[in-house]
Amino acid sequence: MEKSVIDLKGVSIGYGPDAPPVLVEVDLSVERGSFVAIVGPSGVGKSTLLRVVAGLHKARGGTVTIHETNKPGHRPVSLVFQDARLLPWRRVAKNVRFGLEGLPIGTAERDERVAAALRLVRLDDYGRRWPYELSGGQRQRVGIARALAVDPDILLMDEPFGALDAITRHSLQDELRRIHRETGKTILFVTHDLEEAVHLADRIIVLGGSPARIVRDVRNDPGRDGGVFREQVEQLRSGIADNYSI
Amino acid sequence: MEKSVIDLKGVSIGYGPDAPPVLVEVDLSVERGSFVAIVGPSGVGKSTLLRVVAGLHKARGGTVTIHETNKPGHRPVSLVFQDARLLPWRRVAKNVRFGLEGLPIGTAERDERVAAALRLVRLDDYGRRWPYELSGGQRQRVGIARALAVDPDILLMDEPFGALDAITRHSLQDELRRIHRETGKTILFVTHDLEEAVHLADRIIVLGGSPARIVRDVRNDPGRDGGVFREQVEQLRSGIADNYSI
Amino acid sequence: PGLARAADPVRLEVGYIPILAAAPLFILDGEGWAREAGIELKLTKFESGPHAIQAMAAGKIDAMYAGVAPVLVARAKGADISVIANSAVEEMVVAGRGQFAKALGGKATPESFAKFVADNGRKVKIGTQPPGSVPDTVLRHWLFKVVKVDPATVDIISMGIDKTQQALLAGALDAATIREPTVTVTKQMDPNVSLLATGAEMFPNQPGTIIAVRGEVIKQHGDALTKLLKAHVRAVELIAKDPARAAKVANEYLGKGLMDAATLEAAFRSPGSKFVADPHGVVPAVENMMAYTKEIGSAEGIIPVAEAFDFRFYDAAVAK
Amino acid sequence: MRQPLKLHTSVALSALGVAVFLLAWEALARSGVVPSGLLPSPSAVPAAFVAEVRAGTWQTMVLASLSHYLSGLFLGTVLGIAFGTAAAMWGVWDAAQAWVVRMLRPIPSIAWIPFAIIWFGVSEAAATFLIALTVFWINYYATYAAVRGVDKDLIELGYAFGQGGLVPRLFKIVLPGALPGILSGVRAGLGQGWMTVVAAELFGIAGLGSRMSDASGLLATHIVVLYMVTIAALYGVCDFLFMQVQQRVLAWQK
Amino acid sequence: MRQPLKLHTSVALSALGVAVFLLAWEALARSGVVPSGLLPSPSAVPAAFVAEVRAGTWQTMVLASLSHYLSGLFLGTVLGIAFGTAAAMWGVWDAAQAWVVRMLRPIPSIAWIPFAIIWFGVSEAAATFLIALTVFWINYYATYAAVRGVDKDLIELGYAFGQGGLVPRLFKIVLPGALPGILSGVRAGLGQGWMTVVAAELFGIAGLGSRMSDASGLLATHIVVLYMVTIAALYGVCDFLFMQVQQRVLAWQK
Ligand SMILES: Nc1ncnc2c1ncn2[C@@H]1O[C@H](COP(=O)(O)OP(=O)(O)OP(=O)(O)O)[C@@H](O)[C@H]1O
Ligand SMILES: Nc1ncnc2c1ncn2[C@@H]1O[C@H](COP(=O)(O)OP(=O)(O)OP(=O)(O)O)[C@@H](O)[C@H]1O
Ligand SMILES: [Mg+2]
Ligand SMILES: [Mg+2]
Repeated sequence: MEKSVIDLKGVSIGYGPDAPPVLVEVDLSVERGSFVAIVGPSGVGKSTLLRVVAGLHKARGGTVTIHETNKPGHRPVSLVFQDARLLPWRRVAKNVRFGLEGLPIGTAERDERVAAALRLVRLDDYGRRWPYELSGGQRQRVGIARALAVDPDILLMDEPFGALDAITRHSLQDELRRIHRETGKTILFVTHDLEEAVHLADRIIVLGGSPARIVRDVRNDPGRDGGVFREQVEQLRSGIADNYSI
Repeated sequence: MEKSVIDLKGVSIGYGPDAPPVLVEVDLSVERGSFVAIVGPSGVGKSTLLRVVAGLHKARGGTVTIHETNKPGHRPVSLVFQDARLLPWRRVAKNVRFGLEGLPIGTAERDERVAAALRLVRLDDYGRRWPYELSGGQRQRVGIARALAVDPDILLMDEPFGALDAITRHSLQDELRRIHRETGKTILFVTHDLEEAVHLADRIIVLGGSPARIVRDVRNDPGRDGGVFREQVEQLRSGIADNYSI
Repeated sequence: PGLARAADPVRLEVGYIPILAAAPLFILDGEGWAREAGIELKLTKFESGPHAIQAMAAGKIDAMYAGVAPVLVARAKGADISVIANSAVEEMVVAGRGQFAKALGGKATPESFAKFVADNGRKVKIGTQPPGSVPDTVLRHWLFKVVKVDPATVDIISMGIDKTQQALLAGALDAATIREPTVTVTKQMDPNVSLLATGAEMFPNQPGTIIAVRGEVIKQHGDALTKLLKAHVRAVELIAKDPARAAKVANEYLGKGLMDAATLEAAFRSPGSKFVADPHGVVPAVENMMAYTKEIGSAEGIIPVAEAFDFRFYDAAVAK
Repeated sequence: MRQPLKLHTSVALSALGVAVFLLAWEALARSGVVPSGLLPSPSAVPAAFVAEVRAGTWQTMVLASLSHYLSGLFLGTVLGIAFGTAAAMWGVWDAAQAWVVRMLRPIPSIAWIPFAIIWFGVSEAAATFLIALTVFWINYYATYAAVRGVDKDLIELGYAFGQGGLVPRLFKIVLPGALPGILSGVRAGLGQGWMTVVAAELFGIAGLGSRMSDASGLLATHIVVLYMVTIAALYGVCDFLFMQVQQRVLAWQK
Repeated sequence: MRQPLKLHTSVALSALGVAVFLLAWEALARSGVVPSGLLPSPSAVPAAFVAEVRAGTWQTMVLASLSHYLSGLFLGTVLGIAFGTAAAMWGVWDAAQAWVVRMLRPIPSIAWIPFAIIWFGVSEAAATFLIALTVFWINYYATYAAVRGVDKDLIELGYAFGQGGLVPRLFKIVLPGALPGILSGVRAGLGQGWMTVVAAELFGIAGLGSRMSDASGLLATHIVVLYMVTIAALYGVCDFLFMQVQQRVLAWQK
């Protein structure tokens, strides 16, 4: 049995002290190196859950444990935000560099990693642009590059390919699978696209209900095609539909 | 033959006076009541094209003609932005009301139309929230509601369902088809999802190349399923792949 | 080598307000008389007496040429300051302009005030400094004791010294208390301005600018003060004897480039300038003024005057 | 990043801050650096206050200054916001006024006094004018920067929904978008206005400022301090109320 | 929304604006509405300028004031930004200082003069102090508002990428994000500093301001106007250069 790197126990999450909770009774234990997709209706709490795992939002109750490993030159956790969230006062390359600053690596390696990340998202020539000079999809790709550049142990991705056309999306999906295979990162991947979830993840978590909880938690064998794939997608779809609210 | 409502002739578009153009030689004539999907790789110029049609960006060359009809109580054109672009200082309902202000309609009708639009995007209970209190998908839906509330003649939509889960997305797709059928609006619909394009549009335009131009312009019979559908999608995919650059 | 060096000069920081009454200071510095007496002066300009006093109370300056009133107040509040000599008296004069000056025709009477009010439908506006200050006190003395006008016919407006002149020239005031050299300058600029009353008419021996010194300095540099006063007396004499020369020197300090020496000379010669070094006569004048201040209610207590004066240095300076 | 404090914690902290400040002042006053008569301690204030209120001076002066202050503040704020917005929105107007503004901006209130006297005489209006002037500049610059900084995407949104005309653009996009910056200018003007009350009343217009400068001319420092504290109290209340209103108005900021 | 003007258009417009202004002034001065002694016409300035430069006064005064101005501006700006940022970031500190600030804020420069004299004597430092003080307040408030208005999402971003520590958060997120607002405050302070030069030199420190007040006391209004124009020119250059720098620094704004 692999050791788990993310452990949520009886977690409930909400905004503001008086508002009703968004998520309740979340028990989730993620093994090192697994690729977990999180799906669920809009507004159910997927982004919120990710923010709690990233330590950006405090859970109201329950315990959140992240077993970080500290390799020098890497960040334990990084996050692709649903909105690209670029720093408007930094050019693209500097935005990608953001997470690398403060890591104990030389300038040459830093620049190399920035260039490699930009290459990966096919924005090699865009390093000197301001964020406002990018298209929506380009902006999102800069956000992906920024998260990948720090080579994290745990990679949290909030609908990272949401604004990308099919081809760019597929090529990035393939890259992501390659990275996952080669580096053994733990990946939490929020998506609204069930095909994408089934194509990529080895475990799929469905959030649903109001307040939301984990309504399904299924193992999946990624990368398959045809009948089994369809079946899995359809099963998930009905799983979501059953618990569809909001 | 129906009269065309949007006429672009030899249009070229760019940002800044010195930068190379983004789109060149765009000839596009859209008939009244048609549902046109625009697809193409990320950064090709889809949003830019929509902004030119909406009159928000000036073409560098060529002629842009929009035949607006002025029905009282309606706006001739409205736009769903790729980013939701809500006014942060207005609550959700007031954001939806934004386009209705200045139209010669009574308060009661205005409120009714706001409520109906919010109902349509399933955000009935969210009218009194601030934009920052919404999830990404909810924000996008407010943008859709705002564009629909003004009941425009020409509806321009820039990846309106990009951040929505499958179920919400399908229900909104159905709503959009119904609205199109019932009101005869002209719809320009940018999407990165070929299935969506084939499912919804009666005409599909593929942008590609660098600088981009219209590389394919195909008629489509929306709402079909199965083999023909697949075929159409695959054909488009290869059309895009052939002209994939950027 | 072997030549004995002269004793180190005594350094004195002297504050002043840029008015004509400080002219002796400019002369004794400009002519080099202070240096000859072994005193190294550093002159510091202040915009108003109170600021100078505060600086002196904080030990930042040693002596100053300033109005007598704030010195007395500061003493009463515990500042260790004494008056050692006088510089000028009867500085403040009343100047009028326009309609009002014409209406008075050179002679102020209660009737002419009343007539002006009747003709113009408003009170006579006279600008001066705040209640309790010397200008205000002597103005009131002139109005109500000397001319005996009806208080209902005048409106006394208190403002800063600069502002008084500007308001007078702008026509916002009918009359104002001003002093040299601005009396001369104002008359040159606006021929409608005329003198309504001299300082002596307003309040006989009207106290003016004195020299005040910090107690510490009196203890340590008594000799130097005597020498300084000798130079001061000499400067006062020069003004009387040779106003042209005095004007030339003072102009370097007072009006450098702002005024020509001729104007300054005219100011020295005007009835508004009366330089007197002897402090003895000032005491009764101040006491009279204090009494009047009390009478009109703009001051609460009587501040002991005589003990604020230290005549030793003046007496030593003029002895021999 | 910053947790809002509990109300009673923040009140306690404020009280502590003020107490420390007053003690430091009292200590300085008693230290004898300067004769205590010339630098009064805060403990001298109550007696002075009672005396001035008995004489009726305090009330008169407060009312007079409040009226100069409020009308000057109002005028300066409204005009400053109006001119700042206009300059930020119209390039032609901006260019035409840029250097004239640069010439007028650094002129101190004191230099304006003669003009105030000429235009308004020795009257309340002159004091109002001088206060309005300083307040004007602060609001002008704050508004200019705030309006220039409004998100261009939102202005585009306005055009897309038929709110691109001058009036709707201005009132529905530009001004709300610039509001945080504008309000920060208004708040700075609130204080600057009081700072100017004294200068504005230097030339014979009755009020706190003239009373203060009269008193300071006569070295009646306990009176000076009383009126300084009065101004501080009046300003404190204005500023506190303004902050409350601002918090409401900007509730849409996260 | 606003098209940038061509350079020569904007220069022409500025020149036109200044010309209209000067003509209006000249006309006003000659009309006799204003006593000529109080408002000399701009055409009187060149002669006065030559005379003052010959005497060497002009150069001395300009240098003296520039040194007060620059050091006061620097101090006031740096401290204002520092304190404003601190107050905006730490609730505890904010609460503790809030009412002390409210007490100190409205105190006019004139009332600070005695303290300046006591602390610094009649020295350049006292003038610097007074200028720094006004500049401080403006920057304090502008920075406070700007820092409070920084997008919380970006701060969250900082935490997500290991830049949540005080120093990186401050220098990589908060200050750059608040920069437009901070710079608008700095710009306002630029002008306020010159406005205060006169008040700061009222008590015997040589410089443009003291020369102006001397001249005004002797009713040498042509000299007053010369120095007003000098200040305007100095400020104009400062402000113009600042705007150029600002445009560079804020190039990331659309
Ligand atoms: N303000 C700008 N200045 C300069 N270039 C810009 C600007 N906005 C967009 N671009 C460039 O124009 C091109 C087209 O952008 P556009 O937003 O139209 O792409 P798109 O097709 O909508 O892409 P996406 O699917 O990623 O949203 C992109 O390469 C982008 O980098
Ligand atoms: N700052 C906030 N204050 C109050 N409620 C909030 C806030 N942010 C989010 N919410 C609410 O919390 C719920 C969950 O939001 P979250 O962003 O996690 O949804 P999501 O699953 O990511 O949805 P989407 O797929 O649309 O992005 C939503 O109903 C949303 O309205
Ligand atoms: Mg989300
Ligand atoms: Mg786009």
